[in-house]
Amino acid sequence: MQELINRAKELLADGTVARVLGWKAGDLPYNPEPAYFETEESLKDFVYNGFCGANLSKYMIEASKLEGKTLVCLKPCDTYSFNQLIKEHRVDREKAYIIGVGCKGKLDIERIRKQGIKGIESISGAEITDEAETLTIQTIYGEKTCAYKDAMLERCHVCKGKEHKIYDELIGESKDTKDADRFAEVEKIEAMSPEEKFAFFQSQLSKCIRCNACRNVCPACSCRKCVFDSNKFDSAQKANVDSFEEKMFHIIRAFHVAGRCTDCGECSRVCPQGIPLHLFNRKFIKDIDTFYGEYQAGEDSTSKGPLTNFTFEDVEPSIVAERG
Amino acid sequence: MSIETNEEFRPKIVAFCCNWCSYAGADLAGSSRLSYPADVKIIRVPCSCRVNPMFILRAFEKGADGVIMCGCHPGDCHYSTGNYYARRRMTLLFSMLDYIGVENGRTRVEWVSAAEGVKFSQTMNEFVEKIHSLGKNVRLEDLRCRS
Amino acid sequence: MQRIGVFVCHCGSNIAATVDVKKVVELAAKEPGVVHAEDYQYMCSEAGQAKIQEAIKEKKLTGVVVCSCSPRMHEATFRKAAERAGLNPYMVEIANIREHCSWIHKDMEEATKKAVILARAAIAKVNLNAPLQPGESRVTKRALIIGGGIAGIQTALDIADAGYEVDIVEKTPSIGGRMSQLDKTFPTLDCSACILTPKMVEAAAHEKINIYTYSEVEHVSGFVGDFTVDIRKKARSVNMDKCTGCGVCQEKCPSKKIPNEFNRGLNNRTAIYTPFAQAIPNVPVIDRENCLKFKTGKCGVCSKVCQAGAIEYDQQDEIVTQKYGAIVVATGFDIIKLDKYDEYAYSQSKDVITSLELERIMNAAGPTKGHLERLSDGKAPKELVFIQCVGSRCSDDRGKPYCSKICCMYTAKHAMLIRDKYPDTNVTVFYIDVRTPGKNFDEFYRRAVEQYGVNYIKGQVGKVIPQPDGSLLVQGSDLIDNKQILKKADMVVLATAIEPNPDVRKIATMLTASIDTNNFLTEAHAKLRPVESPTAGIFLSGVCQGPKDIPETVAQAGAAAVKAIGLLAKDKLTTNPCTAKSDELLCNGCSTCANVCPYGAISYEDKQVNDHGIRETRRVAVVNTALCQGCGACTVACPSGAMDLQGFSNRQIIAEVDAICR
Amino acid sequence: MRNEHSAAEKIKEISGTNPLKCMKCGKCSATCPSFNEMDIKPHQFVSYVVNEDIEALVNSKSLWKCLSCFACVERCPRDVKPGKIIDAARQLVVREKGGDYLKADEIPQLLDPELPQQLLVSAFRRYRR
Amino acid sequence: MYKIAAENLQALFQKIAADQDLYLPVKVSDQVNFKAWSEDAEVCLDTLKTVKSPKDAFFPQSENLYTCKKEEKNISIEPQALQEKNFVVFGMKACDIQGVKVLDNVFLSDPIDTFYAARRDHGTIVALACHEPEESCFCKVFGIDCADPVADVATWMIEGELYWKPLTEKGEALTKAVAELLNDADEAKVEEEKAAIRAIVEKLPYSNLSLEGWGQEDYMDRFNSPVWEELYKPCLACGTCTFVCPTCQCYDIKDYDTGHGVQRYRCWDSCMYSDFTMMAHGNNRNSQMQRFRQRFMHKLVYYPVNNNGMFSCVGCGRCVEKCPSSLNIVKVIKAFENQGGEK
Repeated sequence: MQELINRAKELLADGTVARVLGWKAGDLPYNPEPAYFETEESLKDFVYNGFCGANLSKYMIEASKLEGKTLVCLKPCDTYSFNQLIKEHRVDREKAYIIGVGCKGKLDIERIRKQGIKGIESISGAEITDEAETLTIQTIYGEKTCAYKDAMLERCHVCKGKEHKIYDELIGESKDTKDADRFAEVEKIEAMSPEEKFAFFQSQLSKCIRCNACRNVCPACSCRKCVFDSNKFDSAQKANVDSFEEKMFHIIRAFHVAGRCTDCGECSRVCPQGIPLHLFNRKFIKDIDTFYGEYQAGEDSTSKGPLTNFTFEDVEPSIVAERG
Repeated sequence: MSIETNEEFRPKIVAFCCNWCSYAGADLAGSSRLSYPADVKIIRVPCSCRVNPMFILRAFEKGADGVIMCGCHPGDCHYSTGNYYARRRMTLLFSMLDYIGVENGRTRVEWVSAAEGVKFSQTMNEFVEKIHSLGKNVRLEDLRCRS
Repeated sequence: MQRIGVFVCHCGSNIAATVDVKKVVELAAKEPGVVHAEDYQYMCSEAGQAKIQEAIKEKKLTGVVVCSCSPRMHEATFRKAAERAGLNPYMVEIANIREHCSWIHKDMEEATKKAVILARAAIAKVNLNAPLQPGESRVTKRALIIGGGIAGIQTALDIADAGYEVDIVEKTPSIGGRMSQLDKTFPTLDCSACILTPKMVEAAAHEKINIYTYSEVEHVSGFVGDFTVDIRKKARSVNMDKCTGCGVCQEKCPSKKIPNEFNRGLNNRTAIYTPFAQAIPNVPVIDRENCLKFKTGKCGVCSKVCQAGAIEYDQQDEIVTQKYGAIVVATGFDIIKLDKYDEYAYSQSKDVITSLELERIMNAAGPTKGHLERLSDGKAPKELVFIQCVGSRCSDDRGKPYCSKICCMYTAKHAMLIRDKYPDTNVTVFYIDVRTPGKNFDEFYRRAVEQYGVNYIKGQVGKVIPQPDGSLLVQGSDLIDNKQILKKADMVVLATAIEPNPDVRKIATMLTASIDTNNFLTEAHAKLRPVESPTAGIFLSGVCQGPKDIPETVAQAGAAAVKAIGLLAKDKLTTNPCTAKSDELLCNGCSTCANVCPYGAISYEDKQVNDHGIRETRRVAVVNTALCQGCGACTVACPSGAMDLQGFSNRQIIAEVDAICR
Repeated sequence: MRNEHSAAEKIKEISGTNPLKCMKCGKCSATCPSFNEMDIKPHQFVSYVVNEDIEALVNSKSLWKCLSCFACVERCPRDVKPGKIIDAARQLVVREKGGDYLKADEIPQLLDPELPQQLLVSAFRRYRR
Repeated sequence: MYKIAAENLQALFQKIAADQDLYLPVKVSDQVNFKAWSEDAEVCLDTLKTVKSPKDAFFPQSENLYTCKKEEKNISIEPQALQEKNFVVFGMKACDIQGVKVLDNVFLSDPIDTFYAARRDHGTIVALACHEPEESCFCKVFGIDCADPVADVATWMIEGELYWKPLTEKGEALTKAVAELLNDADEAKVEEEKAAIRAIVEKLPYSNLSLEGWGQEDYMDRFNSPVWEELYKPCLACGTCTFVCPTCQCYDIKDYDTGHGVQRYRCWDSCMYSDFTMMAHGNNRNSQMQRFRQRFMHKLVYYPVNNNGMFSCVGCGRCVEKCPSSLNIVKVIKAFENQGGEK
């Protein structure tokens, strides 16, 4: 982390960048927030640890409008989003100085809480430089431990890899964290009966509070004005009626990002109700892979997306009914 | 009892037809007097690629029991490529609906040329029959629409 | 809120017999926005249109819904009527209660209910309609003819005579097409070449006509009035300007074993060749696949013998890009392959031939110099059998479901010519029906029977069995005598079905012109617009649209020319106003729409916008309304919903959905 | 007495053909190997079904003269399949005879080892219920 | 003071639910929220914070106001029935109860919100003391004692027994209805528990947060402070903080076209949303900074100024836990604390 801060200071000092987009230490051990640093002095609050899960690519949409270059710290998975945003002309490559930062898996405070750990005072083992396999957590109710792996975000268990897809320079080592099959959960649902599927999603989506966190954090949901916020479309609803609304919202949202979603997992990370929203996106990704050939959004910044492309031999929609 | 309700069940079916092939195919079915149930109501769109998945979900939300989209045969699109995009969009949408537990017979895509009045009528007959076997759409309907 | 008038048509009894028209009027009147509703016997009649116009003026209507036949039939009629009454034509919507309702439902109550719902959907849509203004686009005064057969030549001549530039693109080395392969024509029996050649010469000499032979259309973009076409001029390897057409190169060419396409492969040609003596241009091409120079690098005989120095081995394909206002498709036909009709022994016996092969055999310039002889042993046949409907009128997947139209007549012609020239040859024709609608056609057929003694047997042949003695045993039935017939023949001629030129599919795709399941190009209207494609600016000439004989082809060629001339005579065209439109405040500038636009109609601009007080420069999509054809692909691709289609807007379609599901 | 209408319908159902598609070309009769022994010719089968004259059809010699070679089925350009029609008519008769045809469980004891297997299979195919 | 053994709670819930609705923390798909009780519901009384606050019981996220029926061109209006059935909210925490008081100030002062009033009239609140407060809690800052909640009935869960103390008439009535399941108990254990809880609260990191400078009339300096410009930046403009908050009371009124008429409903709105208070002329807060500032100025300044110093934050800490960008009201308060002398 110190290397990162030093490099940021250098780049600020020599005028290469006008600001640094990174994370600022929070007031609890686990709540650093995305922040801009414009002076060397302000970098004293800069932090990069296991709780810096936020994907900063989306912040680059606004940062691209600012004067001068912005140094942005991107984890390997964040770089996919950045590529995709370049493809959609939403960020300006020239306005970004990308430092690819190492990642050893990001932590999910909810997973720690789920293990019954509460009253957290401090957490050690979350620093990026730590080699620790275990987190040691001091709480009001005594010292607790938790395996790093068990505290990791779902997305890190199906990590796309250590490689940064776009960067100006790299700082820090990354670690392989993948220990699960990306589509296993999707396949599990696919194997259910229609009744079970419906019950599963009904139960999950009934929790939705329409807070729009999933949408607002999503780098693919970068519309200036979302169709769900626009009075131009009859879809503008804030109701929470536990019938069709939420399903409609989430299906349409997933459809809108289909072929563009890099599976960065931010939606599931931020959902206050713990809805596994990635299951929608990943279903589309899986379908796209099977029907139209493997495709990873954000792999590059130029290729044609699967929904703006076609072949004469594409499968017919009846495949859905045929495969049962 | 259940048989009785089945007889009373008149499904609401929305058919999106592209102007150039399938709407003309429906016209041909009409001028050839090839009947299909009155439950099918056709909405004319310029091309199957004009059909937004949102329209289909909207129809279900508002109580439709089945939605079918017809377009020109692949390769025959009046706009060359429209139905190819539509095909991908609908494949993914249908797959998603299936995934969330909506019976996959409620949606269908059929390519109907302007010369295929017979196919149009046959398709509609089949589709209505299928919807009859599935019964009323309860999984996607917005309950508010019942009041 | 709109002020909508609803007009329900009885269409005589076409609608009124199954739909309670009065009820539709009564219920439509209660829909929101409706201030006027009435019914009439024939809305499309003068009087019906007058009713609409009157109501527009009196009730100050801002929108009109006509419940009648398909909008494909009369939408334009009613829109024009509304325009005459001062209403924007795009404020008129049609509820199709005939083709989609009265004609397919029998129960009055049910049909009426559906008609009301269809009316309701149209009313809901009109409530959201906005007046649209068509734009204008320029017309390039030049026509492209694809195909240089009699259809293409005739169309080209007619257009050129009207004073417009015309280009003909012909795939083969010469114009002339299928007609140049024919020996005589029915029902006059005049020589095909004698009437075709002057036309070819006239086309070649016409100052307004430019002929690209040995060329193919490579790419088409643009739209009516302003097409841009890339034409690939295949390397001929012979300089067109230098060549004198002396023919020495063809005599000296050592590669002489190449099946002669013009003679249907019945004899051979050389690697450098002109397809036939009267070819235009009379400049040979080198068939590079079979030329020794190109295959082995050795030879070069033609170059050595050419006095004019016209041989150019290093010629390259050339792409010519040209703009056109109109395109006429005249791609013609071929006969079907017979590999699925083993029972006729076509592949087993040289003496079973197609009618087109017979044309070449009968032709003085053909493989047998015009002598009727068996290809197996060169003997003159004494018993000749013609089999009709080979591959035509078949509903299985072996043949074509349609009648090829020309076979009955050319078979009568062949039979008559043979009986005339070889009176001791017996001719038997197995037929299902003899179809002779046409001027002097039945008389012609009767002459074959009555004057020339051709034996017509009603019944189909089931099998042709080659015999060890070289003859053919024909098994057929005689339905009139209710007998099975076994007939020995020396030669069998198959009236093989015709099919559109296989290249037409590729061309139709480039032109975005629609084709039917048999690969015939579709007309804009089967009865009223038979020579136009539904795609504006594309016209149809000849057999590419459906089976035709020569006079019909020529007539249609002329008709297509007139339609093209009508287009070229205009300086400007009004464009379809139902185009995509981007809301610059919603646009993300992501380019997704441009990626799916088949017309390249969307570009991006950096534009100063004022978004509720936030002023900034944004990259936003701009639609070129002259290029946009209104398919709507972009509207769905657009993630933010900034792109919408005028006339078929998101809200309009949703309103229809809601109205139907209500 | 057989209901002629329902018998005609039954023939259509069993044969899976639509006799109205026939265009009366006669190709079926052209090569029928049993043509000369038939009183009703293959191309005439369809009209008996269309006219619902099933009584005459099932009492014809043709019913038992058809060899089921299916040449007519293969060659019919209209997919009408006269061979299937006559086969269906035959089945109609066989089915109506009620008890006097073999039951499947009686067959093993009647089997003659000399009997060609193919004949058995073809008999099953033709006379199965 | 009464008590009931934890294993008898199911019987207690059955008893209560027999003649009224019962809402309590229930786990659905891994998350605990207040839900209507049913036999097979997974009740989670040991969950400190439900994801959403229980304010839904009185002020639902969506509720119908009236329905217009369209028949031909006539429109008839069907008013929405007010709450008539009694109900019990079981297991509310002290902070959430204070949240209801914040709502009361808004909805029960003139003009009275009849929908809300009817629910308040028919609702009985059974409070549950916070056995193990967490690091995100800061109710103490607002003078709330989570060890001794004040409601119709107060309860404590101590060593497998629920101690039960009715405090109001409604509470007495409920107690009477379930009397057969309750045993008498003395208060000693409860007092012990209270002391233990209070001791933990003292140790919580936020407990000594200073509200100095907030809740004051002369707030323009604070309003115009440049601090907001920095603070709001990570904000994603989602509504998470609003929708999990027990005190947020803003709502939007919208119409839903049912096809046969229109349902006019209200639903929670969030000041974080771009169309918040959107009017015909436009929006009077058109940047996220302004909307962000509104949220905290309202909770910490405007509301207390108008309500005798009562803050419209109760320190439940939900926003601390749930904000996707780890922003929260504590960070805002601290940011101004660090500004020193500035008000």
